[in-house]
Amino acid sequence: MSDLEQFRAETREWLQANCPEEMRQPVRGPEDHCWGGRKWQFQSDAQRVWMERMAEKGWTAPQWPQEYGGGGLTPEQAAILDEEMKRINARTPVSNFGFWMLGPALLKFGSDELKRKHLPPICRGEIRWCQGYSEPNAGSDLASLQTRAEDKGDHFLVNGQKIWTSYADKADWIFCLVRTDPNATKHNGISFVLFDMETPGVTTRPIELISGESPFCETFFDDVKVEKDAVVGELNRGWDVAKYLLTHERNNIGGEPPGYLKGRALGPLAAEHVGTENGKLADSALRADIARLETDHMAFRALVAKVRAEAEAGEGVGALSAVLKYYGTELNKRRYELMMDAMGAEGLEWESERTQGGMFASEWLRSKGNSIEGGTSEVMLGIVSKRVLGLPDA
Amino acid sequence: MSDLEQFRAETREWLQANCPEEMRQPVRGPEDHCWGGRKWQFQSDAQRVWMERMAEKGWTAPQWPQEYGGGGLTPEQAAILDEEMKRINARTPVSNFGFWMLGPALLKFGSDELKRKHLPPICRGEIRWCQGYSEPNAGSDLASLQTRAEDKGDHFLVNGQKIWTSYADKADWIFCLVRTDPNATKHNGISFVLFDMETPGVTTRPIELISGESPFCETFFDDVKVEKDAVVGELNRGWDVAKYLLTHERNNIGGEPPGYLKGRALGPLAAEHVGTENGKLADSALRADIARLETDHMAFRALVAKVRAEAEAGEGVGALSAVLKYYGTELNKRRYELMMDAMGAEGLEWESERTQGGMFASEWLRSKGNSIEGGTSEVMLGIVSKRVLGLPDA
Amino acid sequence: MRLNDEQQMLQDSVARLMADKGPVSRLRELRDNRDEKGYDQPLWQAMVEAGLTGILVPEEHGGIAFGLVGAGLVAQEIGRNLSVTPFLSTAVLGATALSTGATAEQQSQWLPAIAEGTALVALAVDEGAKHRPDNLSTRYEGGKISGDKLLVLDGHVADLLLVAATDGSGSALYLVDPKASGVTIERTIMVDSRNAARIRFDNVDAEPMADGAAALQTALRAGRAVLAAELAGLSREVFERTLGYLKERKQFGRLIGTFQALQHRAAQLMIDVTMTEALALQALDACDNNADDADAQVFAAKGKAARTALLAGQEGVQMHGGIGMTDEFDIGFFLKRARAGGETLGDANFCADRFATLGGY
Amino acid sequence: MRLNDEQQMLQDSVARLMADKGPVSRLRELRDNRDEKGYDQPLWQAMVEAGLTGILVPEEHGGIAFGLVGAGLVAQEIGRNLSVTPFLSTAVLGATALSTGATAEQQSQWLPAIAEGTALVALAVDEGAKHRPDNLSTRYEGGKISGDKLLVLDGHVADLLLVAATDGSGSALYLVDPKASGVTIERTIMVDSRNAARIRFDNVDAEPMADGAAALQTALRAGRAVLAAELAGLSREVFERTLGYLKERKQFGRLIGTFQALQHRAAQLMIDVTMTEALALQALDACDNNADDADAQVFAAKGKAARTALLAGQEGVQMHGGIGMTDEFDIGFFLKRARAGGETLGDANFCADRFATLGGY
Repeated sequence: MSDLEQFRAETREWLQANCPEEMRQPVRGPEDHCWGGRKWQFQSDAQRVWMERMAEKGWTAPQWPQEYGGGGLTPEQAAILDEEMKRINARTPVSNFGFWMLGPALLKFGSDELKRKHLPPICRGEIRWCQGYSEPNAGSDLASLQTRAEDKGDHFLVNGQKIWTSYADKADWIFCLVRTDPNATKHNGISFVLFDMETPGVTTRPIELISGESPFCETFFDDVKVEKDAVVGELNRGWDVAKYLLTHERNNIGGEPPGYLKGRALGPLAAEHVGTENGKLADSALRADIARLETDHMAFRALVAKVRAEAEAGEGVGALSAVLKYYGTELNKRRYELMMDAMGAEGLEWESERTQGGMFASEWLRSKGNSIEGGTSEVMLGIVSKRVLGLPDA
Repeated sequence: MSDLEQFRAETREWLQANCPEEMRQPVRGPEDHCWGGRKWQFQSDAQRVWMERMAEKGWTAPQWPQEYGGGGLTPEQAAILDEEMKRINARTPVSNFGFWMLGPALLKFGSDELKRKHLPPICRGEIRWCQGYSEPNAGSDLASLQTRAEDKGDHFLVNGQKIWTSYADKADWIFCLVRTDPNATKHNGISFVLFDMETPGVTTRPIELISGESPFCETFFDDVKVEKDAVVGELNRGWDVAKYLLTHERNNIGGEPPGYLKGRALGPLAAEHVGTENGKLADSALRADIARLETDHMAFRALVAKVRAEAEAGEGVGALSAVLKYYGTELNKRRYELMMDAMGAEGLEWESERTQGGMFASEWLRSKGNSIEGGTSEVMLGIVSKRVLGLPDA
Repeated sequence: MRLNDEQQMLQDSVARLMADKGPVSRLRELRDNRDEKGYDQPLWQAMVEAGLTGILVPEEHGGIAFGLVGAGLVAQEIGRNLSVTPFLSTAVLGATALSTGATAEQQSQWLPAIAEGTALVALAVDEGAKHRPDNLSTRYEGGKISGDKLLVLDGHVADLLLVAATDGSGSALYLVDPKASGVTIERTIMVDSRNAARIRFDNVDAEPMADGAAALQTALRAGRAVLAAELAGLSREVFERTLGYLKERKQFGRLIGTFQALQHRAAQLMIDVTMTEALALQALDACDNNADDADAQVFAAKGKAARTALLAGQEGVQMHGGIGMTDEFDIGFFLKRARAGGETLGDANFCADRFATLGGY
Repeated sequence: MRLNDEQQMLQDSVARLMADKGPVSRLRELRDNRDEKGYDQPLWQAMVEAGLTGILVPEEHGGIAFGLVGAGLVAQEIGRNLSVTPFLSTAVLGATALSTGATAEQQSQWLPAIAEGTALVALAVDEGAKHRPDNLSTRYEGGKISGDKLLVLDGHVADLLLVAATDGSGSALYLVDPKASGVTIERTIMVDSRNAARIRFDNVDAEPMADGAAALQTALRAGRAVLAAELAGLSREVFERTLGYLKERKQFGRLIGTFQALQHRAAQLMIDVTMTEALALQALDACDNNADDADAQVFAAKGKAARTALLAGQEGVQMHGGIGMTDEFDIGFFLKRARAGGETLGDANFCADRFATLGGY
């Protein structure tokens, strides 16, 4: 038995023994997702136990070094863990921006001290992070951000306003882009800092979306004191960290729909609602639209697989991440439009038990944000035309 | 009986008596269209007789003043003439760029002398005109044209090269944009001049298109002497004339397909080729595409009708002509794509009698030029966004 | 077609009325207050006073009989402002159905009440996810109706229900008293914050019309044509708001309206909106004139309007960026209404299918 | 999927071969000279020498059995250069059909000849305007075939015809000698200057295969997958030529590639092209591995490739402006081939229909 085979056998056995039955049920809604953190209310003992057991193995962050609370797994081992979890439908034990974003940034840019301070609590699900990037006048043009951190000798004094801070009202700490040198050119003079959301002077206000959810906040900083050693990477070089994370974020988008459509094929779903004639969807235009969408999606998945294979071979993804971000989100929007076409009147009910409070329409509306957040489709196309195609500026 | 009713009755009677039977048959191909001019070979006596009889009435140019060889009809009378001709399927007696383009320009900008000299031969079908606008490096950016007309005291000396000169090899005279003041800014210093294509120094070379036809030429001017009184409008203000004509040209595009598809509905045509199931096209995706196209076309026709009604009420068309040019040509391209989808293998045969020498594919290919000639779709959208929407330049 | 002076005056006065009394902020209030009636009562009252509730009611029944072009002009302004009234259900669908197919007695009872604003009417046709008016399960037999309906616009506040049912030989409309025994009404609030009801009919007394089949077909056609006009108005408003934002929002040190890719998309949207308006009016006019191709025109107009409104809503949100995704900002209301209005009385695919069938393919 | 070293070497050598010996200028020559054979004989000979004619022929019959991924790599380069050879008809369709379903004797007779370049094979399937392989009129009965075929690629130069016919129980392939009595062949030149033939079979001797049904289905699938790769290569070439033009052509005092609207469209085209390449290779690989969803992947790949190639051709001509419309310039050849290749063995709608059926809707 090879090492990997043995790892698989042991993992399977461990999961079988340690994953509570309840944590093998499909996720029913956002509340079944465990975000962790100081304010987290576990939905059940099983949810708590599962998180703790996985954290103890380091498997909440399988590939992070063990010294920082991770599992220290190789990519091959991590893939096996993932497969074995999927095999029994095990839920993700805990996840938040600490895992997706801050961790990778700290591992690449952070000092050993910062890693030791922040990574273990993330792995244990104790601290939930949020991201402070956009500002009202710095959206697509993120580098024009104006939140200032003044050097007061032994600390920074932060003043300004962020917007689109995901779950800022529920997070414990924030990683945040601030301007530390107002005289430098736009992309310079920005630093990437970390601070506790309970620091005096931090206030948040949830933003209600058109989908009815409030996953984002406005966040205000009024004379917030931040330690000077809370800077990730070099002072005034925070844009490098931000760029790295944005690319990383875009890479994570594989075009698979979240929520209700996750794992559901659109064609058979449509058949339930619009009916069939001779085994084909009764709405033949919808049938053609779905087949075209699914064809495009299959092509997209082939591209994602190719890019991933190349990345694993060390060829790097680079600006292609903009391609994936652009096309994956546009596909997702098309998919939700067709879902709404298929569901007709039944998809439109908003305040009803039948639709679990308008779940279908809400997810459709929420999908519209996909091509805005994390870099708009227009910005992505600009990146592609400049950095991939090499087209010149005017 | 009102005057108009009487006019209709007389017109009907005259047409009945004077339109040869052969000229009431549908046009079978380009050769059935009478272009007129010194080099024209009439396809039949009937074609010649019909042109001459109509010219005598002034009805080759129904609304032009009688003193210049036109019919002097009011718009209402001209509409009646048009209806009565359509009623018996009477062909257009003669037509060329003299009627469509130069005539309107002369009537608006020309001196009485120029009108007297040039309009009557146009009306009689004696002189066929072509248009010298584009140059190899002045396509979309027409105003950057470089063909020069040097003032030599009693005449201009014209040197340069035009491209996309429609039927220059078959035309007798050309109306041409030339630079008369090389020191003026781009849009100034251009003049609109007229000269005979038999003037020494004029040579033409037909351009073969991807469709196999050669309706355009490259035209070269090598020390061509042009009379100084051959300028339409003011010297160095030729751009005004050109702009007027471009708008006029764009107005003439109603989105109706030419050639084989003229007057043919796409749906039933497709049914002949792809077959039907339960009365519906067997290719249901094609059926949806055709219905969407025809819906868009119906919307476009409604817009054209509205713009025309407003124009007749004196509200002017202005930049909306760019809307019509853009959408009409894009519709036409979509229509030919769907025709090719419908015809499948039968549409692809190129050198065969069955397809009259690849007529279907040839028309499909020719339609690709519609969104390039007379101002590209991109230029049209630019005009719309600047002049209709008032969006600012960068 | 061009509007005549009378129509132009109507459009101007309705535009003022809706902007004054029925702006988007009223929709927001009604939604946030979870208004029990679910429509804008003061606005509806003002429309009664302006004669608009009787716009399709014959003069002998107290209406102004302005024709569908007139109703379309009202709907355009409703679309621009997202005004919430029972105009479609009562003044268009109800009035058209009754004046087309009802008996003289039924007309005398209901048409003046519609014009005077003392009765609301709701049309119950759909039974499943999609609009399939020729394939109904609801049965009329021996004076009684049984079946399940949904998407009954304003069904929970209606004084009269017009129910589509089949007696075995074809679909027709029947009059049902919403308070009759056997009627169960569940109000459902839709994504656009409008009302629709699910209504169960369990062996309920129903009254046939003189020509209930014609009433159904004519009402559906009128409703589709008027909805096309509403969606055209909605699209125009979204386009104008978005164009305004392009001229005002700066990123990368310049107005975003200077970016050529957005300019071209804005131009394409304007063209679609302008064509949709023209087609909707033309289709309404074709109905008023009983043109041969009126059905084809209405299917084209409704289908095109559904697509244009959705495109406008999508582009509107995208071009507004993050702010467009917030509930605080109005643009999302237009997107929601675009989808709900597009679905109502047959979506774009339904219309394309009918249009193709009429075209013989 | 990623190419292995062997596949990468094949791609590199084929790319050089096609660019050297089979560039677009050769297509133009063949067309202008009205070449009798209608294909590039020197190039075909070079392909024979390189072993490419036997790329799908088993080693025991003298081939190199490189699999469909290998054939797809060849087709990509054919697409980039518009090289004119009987590769699809003979090396892909012919070799696949024979090695799948022919008797041992038939295989021994024909497969080495294909690999050695001494025999050309043509597949006769289509009978009408559209590809409908499950609905054939051509009959096989008592050892004889009768029927009319069209779009028989390289049919006028073939040494062996594989004819799809039905014996009443289903469609299968039969071997027919093109010189047999009762065969009438009319060469037709298509818009892409390739050959196709219309062939009439009037009670012609035909030889059944061991499994002619499997031969037909497997050959069609292989042909579609390889065509997808060809169209992907064509699209890549059009895209690159167009991108080059955007970086070179000036209007309004600037490179047209600086216009944002064109930049975004170029980016979108690149994305479609890149996805199409990835999908085509993945589908070919799925066939080689007999993956469960190989059929679905092939229909997706062929459909997507047909749409992408047409889009590339359209955008290529439009972005080149007037020059793109001239025959003197090469871009039009790609547009023509895009449509002909898209139609061959089932257009995008045909593929979408099959794809949907496989998806259960």
